[in-house]
Amino acid sequence: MLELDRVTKIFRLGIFGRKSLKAVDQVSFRVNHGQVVALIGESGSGKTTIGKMILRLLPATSGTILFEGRDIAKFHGRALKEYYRQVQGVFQDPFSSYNPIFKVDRIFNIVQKEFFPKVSAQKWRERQEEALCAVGLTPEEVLGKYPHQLSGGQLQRLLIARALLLEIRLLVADEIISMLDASTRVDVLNLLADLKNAQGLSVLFITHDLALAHYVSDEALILYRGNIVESGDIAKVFGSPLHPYTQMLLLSVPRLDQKWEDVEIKLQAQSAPLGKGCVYYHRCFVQEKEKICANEKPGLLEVENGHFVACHRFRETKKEVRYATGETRGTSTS
Amino acid sequence: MKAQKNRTKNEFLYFAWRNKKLRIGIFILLFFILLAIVGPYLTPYDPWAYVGPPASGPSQKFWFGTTMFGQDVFSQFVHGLRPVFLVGAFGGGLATLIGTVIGFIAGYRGGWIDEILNTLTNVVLVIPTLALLLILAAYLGVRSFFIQAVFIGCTAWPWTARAVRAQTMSLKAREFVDLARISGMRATKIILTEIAPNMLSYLVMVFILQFGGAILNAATLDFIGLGPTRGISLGLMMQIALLWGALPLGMWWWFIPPGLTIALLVGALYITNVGLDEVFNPKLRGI
Amino acid sequence: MELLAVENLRVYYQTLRGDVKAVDGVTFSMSPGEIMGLAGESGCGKSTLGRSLVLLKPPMKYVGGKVLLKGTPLPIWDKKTMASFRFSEVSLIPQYALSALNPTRKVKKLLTDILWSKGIKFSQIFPELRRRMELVELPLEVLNMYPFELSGGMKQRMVMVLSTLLNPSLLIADEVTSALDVSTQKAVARMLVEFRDRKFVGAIIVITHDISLLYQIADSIFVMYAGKLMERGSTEDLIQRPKHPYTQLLVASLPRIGARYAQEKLQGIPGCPPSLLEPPQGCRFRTRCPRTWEKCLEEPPLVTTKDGDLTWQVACWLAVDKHA
Amino acid sequence: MWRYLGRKFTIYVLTFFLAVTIDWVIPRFMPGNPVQTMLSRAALRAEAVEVMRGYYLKAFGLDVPIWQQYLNFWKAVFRGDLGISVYLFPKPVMKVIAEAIPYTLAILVPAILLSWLAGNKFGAFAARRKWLDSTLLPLGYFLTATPYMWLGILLAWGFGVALGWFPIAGGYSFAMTPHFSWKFVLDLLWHWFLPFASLFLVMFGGWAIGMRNMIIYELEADYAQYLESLGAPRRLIRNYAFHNALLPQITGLALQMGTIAAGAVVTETVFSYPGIGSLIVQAIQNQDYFLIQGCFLFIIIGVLLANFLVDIAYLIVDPRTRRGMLGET
Repeated sequence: MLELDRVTKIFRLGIFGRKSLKAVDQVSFRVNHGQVVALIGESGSGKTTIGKMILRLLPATSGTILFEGRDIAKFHGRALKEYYRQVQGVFQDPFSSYNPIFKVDRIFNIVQKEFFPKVSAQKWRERQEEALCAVGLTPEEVLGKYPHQLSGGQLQRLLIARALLLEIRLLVADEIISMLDASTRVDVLNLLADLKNAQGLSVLFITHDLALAHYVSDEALILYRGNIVESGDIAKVFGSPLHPYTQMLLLSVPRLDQKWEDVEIKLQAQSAPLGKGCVYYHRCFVQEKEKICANEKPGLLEVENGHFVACHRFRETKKEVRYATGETRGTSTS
Repeated sequence: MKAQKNRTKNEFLYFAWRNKKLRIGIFILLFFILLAIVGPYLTPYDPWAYVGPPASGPSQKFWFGTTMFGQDVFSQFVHGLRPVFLVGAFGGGLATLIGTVIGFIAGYRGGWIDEILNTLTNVVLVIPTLALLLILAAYLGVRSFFIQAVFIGCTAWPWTARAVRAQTMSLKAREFVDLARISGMRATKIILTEIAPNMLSYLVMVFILQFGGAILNAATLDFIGLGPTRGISLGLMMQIALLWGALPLGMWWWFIPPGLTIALLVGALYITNVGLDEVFNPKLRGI
Repeated sequence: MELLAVENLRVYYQTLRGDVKAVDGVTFSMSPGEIMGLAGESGCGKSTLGRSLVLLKPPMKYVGGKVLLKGTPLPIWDKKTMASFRFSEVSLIPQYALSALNPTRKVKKLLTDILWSKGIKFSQIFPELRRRMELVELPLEVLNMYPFELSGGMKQRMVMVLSTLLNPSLLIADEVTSALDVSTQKAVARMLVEFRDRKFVGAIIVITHDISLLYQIADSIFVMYAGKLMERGSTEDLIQRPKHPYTQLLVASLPRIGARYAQEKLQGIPGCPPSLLEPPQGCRFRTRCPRTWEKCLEEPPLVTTKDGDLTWQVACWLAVDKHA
Repeated sequence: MWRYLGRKFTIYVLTFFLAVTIDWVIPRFMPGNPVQTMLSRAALRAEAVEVMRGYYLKAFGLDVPIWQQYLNFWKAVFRGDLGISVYLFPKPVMKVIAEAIPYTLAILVPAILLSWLAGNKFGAFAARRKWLDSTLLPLGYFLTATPYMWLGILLAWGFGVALGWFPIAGGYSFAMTPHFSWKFVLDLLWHWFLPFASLFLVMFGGWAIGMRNMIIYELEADYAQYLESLGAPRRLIRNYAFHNALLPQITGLALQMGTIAAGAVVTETVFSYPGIGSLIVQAIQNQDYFLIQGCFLFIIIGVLLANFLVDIAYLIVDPRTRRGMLGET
């Protein structure tokens, strides 16, 4: 359904763009119908940038993003609106997603005005109630209130309800739970999973939280400094992580079932300049780092069915692929 | 829900009323506005007419005394008050408008548009406003208070543009703007319905400061002799007073009221601004 | 002897609409060398509790209660007298660690100034400082840099070293890891443990919303809800065998790696925390508690059980019944 | 650091370019024929008419294409040839201005520097001290709201006319001719004081208030909170806050330069002080366009130079700009 083909984003810094930052580097992946794909990365990994590019909030520097086979960069006017009717986003900070001086109803009113100006008020109210029910909210407890009167969880659900009103097919969920309390987090996640099951909604779930990603997703993409370093079926990525970065992440996550293992992790500044070699070269804890690691960037290799990794250690065995997910199953559109 | 709304509104009014600075500022402003409105009806004299003994001090008949030419200072004063508000409101308003529009566009659009507008703003910011006004006024001539206000408005906007640009940039980074964008809203609509309402209090304060600045600028121009060719204003009064020797003759009643009034007015505007800032910005309240 | 004893502490937050009862009668104690995790939802008062022990200033308001540090009363309500305790006896690693250093002073100058105000010469403490900077892998050049020249991680570590430089008896670490990536988070959390092990600090209160992090580093956990203590116990017990319904629900809502929606659907806690302007009578959790009964309208007593060194405190009527 | 300066410099060059262009364009947009207008002024002196006509025709160069006229104007600017004053015929404008500049600088520079220093000190002192804040700051607001000329008039009237302590007009006494002697220097100072004081006071109010508002923000900043939680004494915290609040005040100085120049113009007018300000007013009254053009150019150059100096000062004080913005976001 959604396909990113070698998408790159370079930010120009400074007045005349003398410095530049490659936030996303040749990222290719697919999100299939009814699939929850987790895009996992730490700050500065480019995960939010990818989400923004899919939502057309930022233009891609190069590469194409295809939705149902059509290049989204070419959408204008009505076509763009139609795209937004099918693809929506929910963002990290529920409080900043609402204009603080208006009531929360405003987000629904905008949707009506922009997309369904002909729907009668009565009909619209019914639809609105339906959407609220779907996200587990009762209209009386939320409508007519100001954002500061509601909890973060309620606000995020309202945003999901807003997306549902548009009958969307793909939701870009950018860190939607990171600012919620533990006690309400899981409910929002359950909601996403329920919607996927009931309505066949596809979700791009952008997060830095591995446990939460694992909980809802079907596929995982591990992003490091703008590059996908590992990807594939969630059980495989989490069950037998292959990339040193993924392994390090899994060892660093505080878990409730297991104390931290004594793998000493050196604090390495992420700001080491990107050379021509592997993006993870400077932090890699594999002892026998090879020359090739410093000089050549590894491509994505399919190590086992539906499990991809960008690491030179696997270079002999496997074939190189372009798309980080769904290569074996996805239907190629191009 | 209604109670809540009332509560927030009341909270604002409560703080507004409790704030001494705001109270004093608004009181002074209202006083002079009232005087500007009813003043001309309080005095029977034409401001330019020879009505009494020249150069006499305040008396029962001539509250503020008379000029060298036997004109009633009070009449001139109340008539001169109106243009002060006119030029202040119009010039300040125009400066606020230009600055806001440029700030919005530069801040929201970013990229090379921002680059150009920002450079333009900085250039106009560095050019001394008065020098520019002098050149404009000296060559083109100022025929009315309206033209004076336009001149002032067209030169005073840069700092507003800079401030609004910064605010717009920070608001643009907020997620509700992204949400409006993925709702298919147009940029102009987003600026007007999402960003501008959040800056309303700020824009009110900017306008107040521009108001005060325009009054001072106009007075300066008038004083140098670049004021409107017709009419009377407080700045003109001071110019005439100085020109005709009020100073060596010690005719204090001629030059004190206009200057004092400008100082009080502008001071009241500044104090109102600080008061509003304290009301809008809880950090400054200090419980 | 207990290192810290807090008795019935009340600290309110002054707002326009009245006092928010952010810390409303909290009692607990800590042993020397203990790392206590202070956990709870946002707005439960955990940060107010932590900060009030170091710097209590408006809009915070001291209402009542006692704080004893190593047996001596800590005059937290008195800003002036407290100044002499700060840094040397009680210290803070603030939430805003990344912006805590004065941007226009070199780190060394900043250190010199603060130390001087405590009557200590920079050269006097320099050997120890150097040792500690080595420990957290901060190069000495950092001292001659301005804060804006340091990376986020470096600033964080510098603040940690600075806050603990005078070996305070009590350290409050307020959400120190929440802005960090998982990999750095682990390193910083371990540094806290290391500092305790090396006796740089007497005891640490780690304020966080992340219970899994506490499971890794804390000796005991204090669960706070709506300005009140709900449960306090050793980390292992509290996570594995929570007694308070709130703790039970909270722990159950946390996904573990391996948990999948498809296999095991987790549940959050329905409802919202009550407003602390007018908190409900009795147990404050009763509005959301699945096991509430009429007794809960009364304030539940703090049930304390001693189990060796560790005490277990629960504020719930269910616990009272079991013991009765 | 060089980038910062480079950027600023670009703006100054652009500004100068724009200002010179305005200077050139506007007389050409003037209603009526500027040559005729000026000649009718100059016609007061019969012997000047012919000289002036020739000069004007050459200066405006109306016979060459418009771009040539523009280029010629630039050439003249760089040669320092700003034309001949009508009103002080036949003195070259350059010379007229050169004689006035020392007087303007003499009141402006000390007034700017001293008011900035004293105002900041005072504002910092008043901030968060309840009684001072509520009693003396209204005075600051009043001062900064006062039109420069009015305070000048007031001082002249009070100290000059009523008390008779200071002269109210001129740069030195009529009876004297400029020469170097203590008597003359004292006379200069005596005439200098009131214009200086009136500029000083108005600016002082502005800086005091600016500093007071800045420091209140600074005292709320994270680093101030952290210092406080480390038990640092109030003095140290205020010290840091003051230092950091000074930075925006330096930028403020650059932004205020235009207003200050305006203040100087009217203050000089009030006291008939023989600086650029009085000159420009006289030029306007006598419609001496070359002199107006010249004064305008000089004010612009002065303000640009002052801005440049302020930028250098900022570089010295703020390590963030000096050290090349490593942490630039």
